[in-house]
Amino acid sequence: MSSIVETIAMCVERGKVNKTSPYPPDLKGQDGADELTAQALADKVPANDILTKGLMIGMGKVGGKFSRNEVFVPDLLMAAKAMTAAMKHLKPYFESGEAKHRGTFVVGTVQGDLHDIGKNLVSMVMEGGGFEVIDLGVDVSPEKFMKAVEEHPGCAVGLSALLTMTMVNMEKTVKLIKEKCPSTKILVGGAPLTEEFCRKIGADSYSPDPQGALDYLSTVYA
Amino acid sequence: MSSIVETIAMCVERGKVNKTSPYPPDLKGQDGADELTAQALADKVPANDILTKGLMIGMGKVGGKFSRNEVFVPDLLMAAKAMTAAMKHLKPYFESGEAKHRGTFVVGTVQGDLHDIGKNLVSMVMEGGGFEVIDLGVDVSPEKFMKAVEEHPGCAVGLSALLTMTMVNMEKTVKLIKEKCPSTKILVGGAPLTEEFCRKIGADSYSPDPQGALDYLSTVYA
Amino acid sequence: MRKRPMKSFTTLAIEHEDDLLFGTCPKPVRLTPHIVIGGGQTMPEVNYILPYGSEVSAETLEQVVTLYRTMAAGTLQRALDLGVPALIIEIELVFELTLNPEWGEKVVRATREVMGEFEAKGVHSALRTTVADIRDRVRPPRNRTSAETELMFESFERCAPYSDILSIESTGGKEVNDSALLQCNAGDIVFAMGTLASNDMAFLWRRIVDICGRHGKVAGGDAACGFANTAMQLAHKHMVPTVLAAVVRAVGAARSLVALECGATGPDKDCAYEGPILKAIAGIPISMEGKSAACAHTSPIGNVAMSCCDLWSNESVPYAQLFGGYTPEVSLENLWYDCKLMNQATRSGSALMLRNLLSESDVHTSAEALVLAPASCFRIARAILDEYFALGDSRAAHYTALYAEKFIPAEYGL
Amino acid sequence: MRKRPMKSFTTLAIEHEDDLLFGTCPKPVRLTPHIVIGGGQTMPEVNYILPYGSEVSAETLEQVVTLYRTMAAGTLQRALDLGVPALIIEIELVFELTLNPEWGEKVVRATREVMGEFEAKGVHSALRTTVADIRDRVRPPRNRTSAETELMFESFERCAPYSDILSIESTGGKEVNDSALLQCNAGDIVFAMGTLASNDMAFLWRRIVDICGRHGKVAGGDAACGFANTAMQLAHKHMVPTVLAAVVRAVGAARSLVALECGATGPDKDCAYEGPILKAIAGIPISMEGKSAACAHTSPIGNVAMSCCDLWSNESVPYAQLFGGYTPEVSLENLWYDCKLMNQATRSGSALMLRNLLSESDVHTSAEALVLAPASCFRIARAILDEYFALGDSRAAHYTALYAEKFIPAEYGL
Ligand SMILES: [Zn+2]
Ligand SMILES: [Zn+2]
Ligand SMILES: [Zn+2]
Repeated sequence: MSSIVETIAMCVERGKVNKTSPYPPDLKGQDGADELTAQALADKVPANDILTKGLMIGMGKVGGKFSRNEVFVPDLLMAAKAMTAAMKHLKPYFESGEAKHRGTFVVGTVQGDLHDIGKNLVSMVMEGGGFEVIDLGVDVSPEKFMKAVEEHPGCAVGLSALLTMTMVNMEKTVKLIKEKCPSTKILVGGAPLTEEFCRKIGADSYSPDPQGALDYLSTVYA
Repeated sequence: MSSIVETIAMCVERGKVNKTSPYPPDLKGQDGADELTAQALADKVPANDILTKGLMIGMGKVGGKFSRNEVFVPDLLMAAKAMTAAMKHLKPYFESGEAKHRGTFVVGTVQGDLHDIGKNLVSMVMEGGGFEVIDLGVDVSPEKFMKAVEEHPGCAVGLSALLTMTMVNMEKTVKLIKEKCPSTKILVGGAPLTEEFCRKIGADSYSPDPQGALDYLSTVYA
Repeated sequence: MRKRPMKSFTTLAIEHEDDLLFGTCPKPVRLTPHIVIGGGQTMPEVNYILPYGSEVSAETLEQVVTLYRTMAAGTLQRALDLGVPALIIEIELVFELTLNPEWGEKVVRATREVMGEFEAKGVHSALRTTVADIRDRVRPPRNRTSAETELMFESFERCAPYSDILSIESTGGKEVNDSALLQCNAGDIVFAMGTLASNDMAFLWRRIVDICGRHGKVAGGDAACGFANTAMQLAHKHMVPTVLAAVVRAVGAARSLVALECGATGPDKDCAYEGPILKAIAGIPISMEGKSAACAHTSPIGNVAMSCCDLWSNESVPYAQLFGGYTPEVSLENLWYDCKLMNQATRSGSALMLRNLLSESDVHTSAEALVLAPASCFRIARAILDEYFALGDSRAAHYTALYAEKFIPAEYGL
Repeated sequence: MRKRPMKSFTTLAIEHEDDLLFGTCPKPVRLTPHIVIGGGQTMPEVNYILPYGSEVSAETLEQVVTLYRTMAAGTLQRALDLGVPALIIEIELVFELTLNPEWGEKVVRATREVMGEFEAKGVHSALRTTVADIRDRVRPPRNRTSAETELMFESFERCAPYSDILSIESTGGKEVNDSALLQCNAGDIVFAMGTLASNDMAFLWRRIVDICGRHGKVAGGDAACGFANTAMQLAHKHMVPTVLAAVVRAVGAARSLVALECGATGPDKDCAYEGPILKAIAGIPISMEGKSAACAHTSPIGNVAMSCCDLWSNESVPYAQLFGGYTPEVSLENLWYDCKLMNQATRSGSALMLRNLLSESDVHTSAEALVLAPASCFRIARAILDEYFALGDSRAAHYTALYAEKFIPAEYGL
């Protein structure tokens, strides 16, 4: 593998967006994911290699570090930003609509719940992981989730809840989706949730952190 | 009312069994419920008056004191003993079987539970209150309770549980009895119980103390 | 421009850091002859809520009210059994109970009735009602002119007659703070709390203090819960550094002070861990929560949080049956023994020593605990006062500058 | 006639009442290099049990084992999050798990496996298994020769390989004590505990100590729970005087001492509130429960019970979800902050002062608390030793005299 692809992976991992970005300080003034991706394409490195051996590897590494409590959320966000900067150059090279995204992820905070920190985080990581994200916002009714599932056939759904009082609405949403479209994979997350609760309400996967959700979706859309 | 009946009531209330009984110390050497009942009968006081205006009044008073935390269990036990000593003289005067007892009370600790303190206490108070008590002991299966209900038509049933783990068996017992003999009144008691739990499992009355159980049964068999 | 505050603070109400103690404060709040908060004794503040996964709707309302009655009775009966002379009950109205002010009123009135029954048996209790900040239901939040804003104030009005203390955990500026937190952007955090939240609180607390005044009730205080406790929980999950969470806590104190500027007198909210800083500045009694609030959330500050409390709270516990009774009663018993220990220390002259043990047992294991140590709180309090008037000016400058470059919803009234 | 005990006590292991402190004892128990009980630090002992109303049967067994796994993992994860260096987990086998020894073994083995996983992550834990005394299932109990007796010992044997500490709350003599309690008959209570229970314990604990010896495990101790805690609960309900309950507590110490005579080394059981007396006499580390066991039962001794503990326990909590996590985790957090406070006091030389605050906060409100104050415990310990050999003789005389006039089941081995 060409060393430029490895450097792109490193830029994503460390959140080096472009030359002018001051982060991380030790890479100040150097090219970032933005410039290096443009150059790799000019050097005829296949777009797909840049995506899978560069960007994805970088995202995977920073995700792993996050899971092991070695970095914080802003590191994830910077990585996602670097990834987005690179994707801008890659997009034209992916002709078919499907190839662009690994899948579609519909996400929202359940009805009665206004907390969006968890939801936003998982959105960004999913986007960074190559998924198209449809963000329905907060206080989303079961019906609104269902409508989005119908509009995006084959999508996976992520439900977030921070309030224990709204866990009932999470259950209602899962029931409705599974009744109308049983093949839809549903991921749940949020502070009060547990593996056990996930199983009880019939959702497919619970993860305490966004990387876990991405890992699960990656196996589903493998 | 003759003053001897009042004195009998006082003897029951204070647990003065007979002349030789050392309790309570301030009545030492005086006649107790035993001698005074015999004398009242000799004086032609109607047996029913002695029962309802003497013994019952005395038991009611000590029961009330117990409910108000003014006396302890041994006071209740001594009162029951005085009552029993008096009843020995009265029994021949009550010819019909029914008149002797206000009703029948089947009692036991539910399956899996070996605690009998609560059950024994309620037995004694019920007996003192004029009920025939059928004590099934501890660790009593739902079927055994049911059999006793069939053998004593019209009886009320008392279920005791001290362990929270055995509350399930209390529920099972209530279900079985109410299914086969819906008119049976069921009283429940025991440390972990509550009014709410009583309602939930379909029992008729919960009482935190034996006097409450007696008060309830007294209204049922009024 | 922001209106002048009703009060301003020029000197610390507590002069020496060793006087920042539990159970006592310069301005105790007397609710009844039997309940004086911060008057020498700590007392429990118990908060309970419907069982896990309950639904509040027109259909379930009657059951809900009955359950609130049951919870109050259980708690007060345990107080009677344990010989607890006085306690505070807090009802935090959930969204549905605030969105439908007459529902919230029913719950609060029922609770008051049960309290009356136990008052006759010798258990003295007072009621804090905390209304939900429902303005945040849409984003960007419509903090000034929405139907939600009016319903929220109606809820305060309807609950006031049956309550002793009114409180809220207001959310003005939370939207901006949420994303700043994820970016660990300290500048934006300061703007969100120091400018947006403070400005919103000035609007809010003038009206709350007015409502309290008309009903003869106590305006308790606010909590930077949605800001600083969110940061604490994110730090606990290793999403942001704990040092950032500690900084957010300190900044939160300046924000929560606005309620006091508007006339709130304490006791502030239990989840306002910034309480000791407010106590040092304004001398108000404070409610705190720590180890005995583990039923509600984990924290690295279980003991240090207790070190300067006047009310000691369990935060919030869902109704559930344990072997030792229902959760509200169990919480009360947990809290009461802590209070007994503190009050014994006060009686025997070792309050300062116990305070220091509580504080020192936590400060070596957490940055957030360190920032809440009495000595730290005292220094932060002093720093806030030192910059107090400068802060007013810099706030103005701050948002003039920022207004140009960021979208600040007009709803924030800047 | 009763066989000679293996050990006897002639002098107090703790010479001065001020040395009767939390976290330290003359004969600490070293379980692993990281877990030394009574070696200077207090640590939490967490006990959890199946949710309210669970059924244990052949059909549900697999679920039951899974749930025990989940409960252990949750507890240990919280320990990791809070930085708890070491803790004890107690599994109290319910009747069904003792009556079917292979079921109990499955639960204990599963728990041990989860503990191993967390040991690798740096959380040190040890397991206490407490077998149920199932001999009391029929009355009069068949304490020596019944199938239940054999199943109970089989349960000990099967659980031993996966446990660190074995314990029981034995019930010999309880039948007689139960009715004596209701009659407030102190003479019969002394007979039930001093003679019947003590004799049964000698039989029981010789075999338990033997089992522990063969497996290289620690024989923890017994608790006069069915005697003294029953009295406490009856007193709490105003059924018997609290002074009687206090007396029963003191008498219970002489009974529980028999386990130590037979070779048990502590830590004794959490619900053995008589622990400080045993600690003074024999120098063993003790487990205690108090305010943080309110989840399991109410008590008038929430603080004083903490004053001399080496392990600090929640007694028993049914698995249930609260906002702050599941009940076992919440209990651990409650206990851990108490331990942190005690350990900080030890570190800073104020252990005695904190001990006294804990004790004094309760003794003025309850006779039962007074009897558990360190000074009282010390006096009771001394009185027991003063009468120690006389007691042996009087026991013999006592039951020779009583054998004639009362029916004592031959099962008691008199
Ligand atoms: Zn809060
Ligand atoms: Zn026990
Ligand atoms: Zn226990």
